[in-house]
Amino acid sequence: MAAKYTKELAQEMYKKMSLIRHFEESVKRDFLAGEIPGFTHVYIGEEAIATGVCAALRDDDLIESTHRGHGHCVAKGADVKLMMAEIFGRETGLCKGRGGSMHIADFNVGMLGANGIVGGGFNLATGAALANKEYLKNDRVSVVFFGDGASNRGTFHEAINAASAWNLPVIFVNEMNCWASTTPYRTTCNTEDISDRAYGYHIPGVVVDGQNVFEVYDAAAEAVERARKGEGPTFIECKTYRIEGHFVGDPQLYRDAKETQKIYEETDPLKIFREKAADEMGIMTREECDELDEFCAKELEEAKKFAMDSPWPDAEGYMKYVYADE
Amino acid sequence: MAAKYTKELAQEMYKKMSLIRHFEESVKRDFLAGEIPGFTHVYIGEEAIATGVCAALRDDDLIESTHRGHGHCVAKGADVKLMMAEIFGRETGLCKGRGGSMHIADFNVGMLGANGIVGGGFNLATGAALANKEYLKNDRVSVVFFGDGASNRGTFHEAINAASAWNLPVIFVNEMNCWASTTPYRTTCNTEDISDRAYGYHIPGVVVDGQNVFEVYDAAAEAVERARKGEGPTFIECKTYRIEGHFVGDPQLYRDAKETQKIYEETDPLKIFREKAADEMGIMTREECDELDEFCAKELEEAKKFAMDSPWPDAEGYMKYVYADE
Amino acid sequence: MREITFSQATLEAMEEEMLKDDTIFVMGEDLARQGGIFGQFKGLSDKFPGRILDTPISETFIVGGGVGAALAGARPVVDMHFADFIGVCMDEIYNQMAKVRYMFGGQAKVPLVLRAPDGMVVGGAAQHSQCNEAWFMHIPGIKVVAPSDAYKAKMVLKAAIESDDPVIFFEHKVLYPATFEVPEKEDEKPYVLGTADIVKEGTDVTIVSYSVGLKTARAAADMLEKEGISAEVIDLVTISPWDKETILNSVKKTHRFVVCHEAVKQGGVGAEIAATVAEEAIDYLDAPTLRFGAPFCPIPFSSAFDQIVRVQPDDMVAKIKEMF
Amino acid sequence: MREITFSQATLEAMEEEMLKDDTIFVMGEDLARQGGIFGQFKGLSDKFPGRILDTPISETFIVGGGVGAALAGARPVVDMHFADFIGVCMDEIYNQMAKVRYMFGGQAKVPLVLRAPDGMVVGGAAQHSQCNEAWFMHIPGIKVVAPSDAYKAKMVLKAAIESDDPVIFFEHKVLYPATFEVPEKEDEKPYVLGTADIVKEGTDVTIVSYSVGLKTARAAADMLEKEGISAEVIDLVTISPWDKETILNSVKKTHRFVVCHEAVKQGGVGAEIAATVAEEAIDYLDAPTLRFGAPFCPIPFSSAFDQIVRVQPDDMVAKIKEMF
Ligand SMILES: Cc1ncc(C[n+]2csc(CCOP(=O)(O)OP(=O)(O)O)c2C)c(N)n1
Ligand SMILES: Cc1ncc(C[n+]2csc(CCOP(=O)(O)OP(=O)(O)O)c2C)c(N)n1
Ligand SMILES: [Mg+2]
Ligand SMILES: [Mg+2]
Repeated sequence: MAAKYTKELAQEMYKKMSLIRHFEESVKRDFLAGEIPGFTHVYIGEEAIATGVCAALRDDDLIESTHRGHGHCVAKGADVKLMMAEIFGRETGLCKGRGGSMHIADFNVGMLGANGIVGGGFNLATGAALANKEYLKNDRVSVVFFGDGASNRGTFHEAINAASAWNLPVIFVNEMNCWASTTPYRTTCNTEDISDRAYGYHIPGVVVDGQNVFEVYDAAAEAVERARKGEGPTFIECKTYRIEGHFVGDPQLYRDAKETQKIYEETDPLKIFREKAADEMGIMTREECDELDEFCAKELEEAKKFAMDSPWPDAEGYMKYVYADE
Repeated sequence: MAAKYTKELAQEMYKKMSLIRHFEESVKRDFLAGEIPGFTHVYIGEEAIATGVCAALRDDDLIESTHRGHGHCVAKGADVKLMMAEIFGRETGLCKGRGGSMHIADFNVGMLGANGIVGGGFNLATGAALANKEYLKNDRVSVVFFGDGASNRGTFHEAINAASAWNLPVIFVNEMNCWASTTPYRTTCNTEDISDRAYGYHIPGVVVDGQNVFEVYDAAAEAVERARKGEGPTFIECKTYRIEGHFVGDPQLYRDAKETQKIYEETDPLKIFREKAADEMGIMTREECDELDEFCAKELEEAKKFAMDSPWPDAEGYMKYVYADE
Repeated sequence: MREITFSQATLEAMEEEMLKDDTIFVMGEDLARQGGIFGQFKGLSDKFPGRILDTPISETFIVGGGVGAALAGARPVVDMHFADFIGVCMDEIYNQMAKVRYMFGGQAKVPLVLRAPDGMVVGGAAQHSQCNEAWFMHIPGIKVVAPSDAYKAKMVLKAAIESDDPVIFFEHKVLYPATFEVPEKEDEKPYVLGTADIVKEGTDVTIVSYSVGLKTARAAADMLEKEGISAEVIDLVTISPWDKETILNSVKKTHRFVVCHEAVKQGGVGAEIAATVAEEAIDYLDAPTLRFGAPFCPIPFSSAFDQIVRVQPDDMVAKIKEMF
Repeated sequence: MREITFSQATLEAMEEEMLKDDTIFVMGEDLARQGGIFGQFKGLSDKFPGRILDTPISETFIVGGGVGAALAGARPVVDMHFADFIGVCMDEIYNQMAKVRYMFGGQAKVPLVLRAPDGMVVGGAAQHSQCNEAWFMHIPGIKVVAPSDAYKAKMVLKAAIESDDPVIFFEHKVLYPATFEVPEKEDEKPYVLGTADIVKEGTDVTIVSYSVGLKTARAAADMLEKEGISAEVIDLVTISPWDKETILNSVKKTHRFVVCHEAVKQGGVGAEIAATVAEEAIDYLDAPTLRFGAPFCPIPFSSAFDQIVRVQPDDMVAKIKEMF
């Protein structure tokens, strides 16, 4: 099995996961310290999903993200400095400080935006796939990430039906983390696997271990291949768990902290990566992982420094970017 | 098989179908003569669905209808005189002339309204089911009728998911008539049977011949029993065909009139009823059917007369019914 | 007098009404287990087991299902989580909730309350900061309220629940934790939907607002007072149908009209009220009407913009002084 | 001069633009096979195979997919079937289409046109008769237009398609079959979004309208003319951002301001314009401002109500005469 993944790919994936983890730890700390305003949702524990999927994409493929978007943004290749500056509301941020955590986007790397509206991305990704395939005449693929909660929005149905009817190159990546805010998944849905719904659209629906970046990568690579070949959409359900509160600062009155901690220890995707890549496949050593962790820790220190040193937007510029014509 | 249906039930069902047919022929004629304003969609050829389903319901069960609502209204037991007066915009109409064809409703018989918004009824029916079951503490069942086109609205998904998650007494009756306005079903959907989607919600999905009122009745009776027992929703897909244009006056540029005529001749539910009830089961004679047809023709003559003799609403009453408090 | 928060006031209203009528139930996201995203439903699910429902993230079901439940005979209270999400179920609001009674010639009634937490919070950014009450003022068949303090929150919510019409109850996110003096329960007076409240009498200028806007209006009035200008401050409370008489009478007395709200100025509630004043009381005006609202942009995230998108009392004062 | 219908004018605009740019495509319901529910897309699918798409009845996909297509680099034109259905995808309009550019700090642009057939037709009733342009005037980030004749329909639609911003193009259902004189193609002048048009000069009163309202305004002006009152009639054309200067200049000249539209009066577009006049030109006014719009009820079905829910020119004339 070892030959399946190059060392380069493994390193790239570990680095991305570690970068996300460090990014989120940094944001969490600063948010709790009152340095970051607004609402922030972190991706800790779910890093393998964004990483595995984006590793299977080209730079010019497009992704639609969620309210929990930092991980997707890092995985697609955004610069963590510019991301951090955005989250701190600085003019140097990816969105010039206009967006913040919940609207982080980097069009240069095909990251079309986090979204404050749960389920807001389904149709955008599908429309982008339509445009690319039919009118812009390229073979780009769209991916939409979405939660278990988002899967109950009507937009899920409208987008996936259109994508399947028209055989569009879009991949529906479900981050099945068992919670929608305070609400356990099974209280809002009658099926164990959300991907059972794929059958109703006659598209492939697969379930993967979302904590294992290799498994996610494999499923994504296959879906990307199908999409590029014109064989239409795929539904990938990644089983994961929301380790942190829904938002940073969530008192989590609705669940047991011990149980969450236990799940974290058992399913941490970085830990699992080390077991797979180092112990089982031998394509990377644990020391190499440690080095990447250190590298990422430094990156984040610099990112924070960059953000803090960056200027605030000029308040008078509040009307900039409302319209493009003018 | 004959023993399964009482003569009374068979008569009742044939009468309803014939009444709908006569109602629609009358409306169509008067609409084309310019006597009825607005938009009108007739139910010719689909009579067995509303009839079979409503025959399995109690008077106090509730139905949500569509833009093509006359058939549902008749089947649930509304008085055709009051219906006709409504369609002609008279004060004696079911909705005092405020609603017209697309908003026909009769709360006295549990017909909660036609709907000008395709897919508007899914959630209303589901909410009514919730209220009845949990807060009004009765065993009423809700039915929502909907087209193949409507099944692609997000409201379909949100309602059916909630109904299945909460095991609500609501029956989703799909009138799969192959067309959504000018658009053939299979160009907007990747599956032959819409009811394949039931799997994704883990509820039963059944396909019946929508031209055979007995088959529809059987499926509905079973679904009603499940619902009343607290076993949750059922999806019933009734295969039918839209014989008339989408709306009265539709030039139907998008299809071949001969083919439609042929389908009509082969699948007319009244004709099929006679074959089944008279020729196969022997519970009613063809003569009895003829008598009911005559009876219905008279009913419609009187209904039209009632409507024409009825007063117009007082124009000054336009603010009546905007609010209930006052 | 006693002191409670705005949140507590809504809880008292809910509890009192739910005790009276078993057919009242509540649905929305994150209400039962955490007591609502702002704690405004806290404790209700223990007091009324089975009557506070956490729904899927399916807003067309929340509102459409609420309408269906009302048609069946129940009295639902549904929650929008953030008013920003209301577009997701806009059709259910304006084509179903608002119209079923009329379209069906009075056969139906829709005793439904839609609670909608709205407004700017620091860093809320474009999709979690909106005030969209103006849309609903343009829709016949619904009533729209937006209380500004705890006592009103309680009495207005009770009136909304008791009403046989659908009511959208806008509750501003920054008001929830704020503490207000309220009367003892035995001294409470029922609120009549559609009535405005003169919160401060004055003789020189009428300032109309609602919801958090009232705080801004009062602050401006206090500053004006120091400059010798006596402002009459009116809380609209009900945005639709609104209390024309109270406002016109005040303008006829003060001869100057000002309105402020947190929502975008263009096409806002203030436009309707100012236009009505210009139509029905122009001869009494000694100065142009004045409107204050947010500039015509989405709400930006960065704290750098915090002040610039909010109506500032000193800005109001400066412009009001020019009226004299 | 040549004569074409409003529908034909939009077809010319579509064809000319689609010939110029391969990334323009159209999606909506019933466009390809029947040419649109009002025939306003007739022939386009033969001329541009594969570029006119009949979608499922999935309006969030129609608009949301349009936004996504625009973000990817195409220039979609999407159709709403009836403007009444716009609530079904309201979130896609105001939280995505209108805001992505701003939220993302200018990284995105959304060159999308949303065509929305609106307004009353006889017997259309509550859910197929609405004019909801006022909502969109309150939303920063979109442009809103509503042409009143064939020439404008053509030039405004072309400008909308060429714009890099999202534009909602309201086209009134009764206008489609109406015939208008239009210039020869070589004499056409591009329309600049945001500019109003003085369609009739006058000295005594300014009447502002748009879409079919203009017909009512002109009829009233003609009747007034006979009574010796010279009305200036202004077609707003673009509802947002609207041309304040042209209207204020006219009011400063005529000293009287009237606005009419088919939409409900309360909270309508007229409120914003009247309020602005009362704010910025009150000293020029010799009479109260006047607004005409539909009464505050859903549109009833019966023909008995046909006149009562429509603004009547003679009613306008009677009230305008009281201004003098
Ligand atoms: C349309 C809409 N409804 C509700 C919300 C509030 N909300 C934000 S995140 C969230 C939970 C989302 O759960 P899920 O989709 O599973 O994503 P997760 O947070 O688990 O990653 C909710 C209810 C919203 N932002 N948008
Ligand atoms: C939300 C919405 N979108 C579009 C329409 C316009 N429309 C009315 S009926 C119809 C076709 C409905 O097809 P289907 O649901 O299959 O019902 P059928 O007419 O075949 O009975 C369409 C597109 C509408 N009324 N509401
Ligand atoms: Mg989740
Ligand atoms: Mg159909």
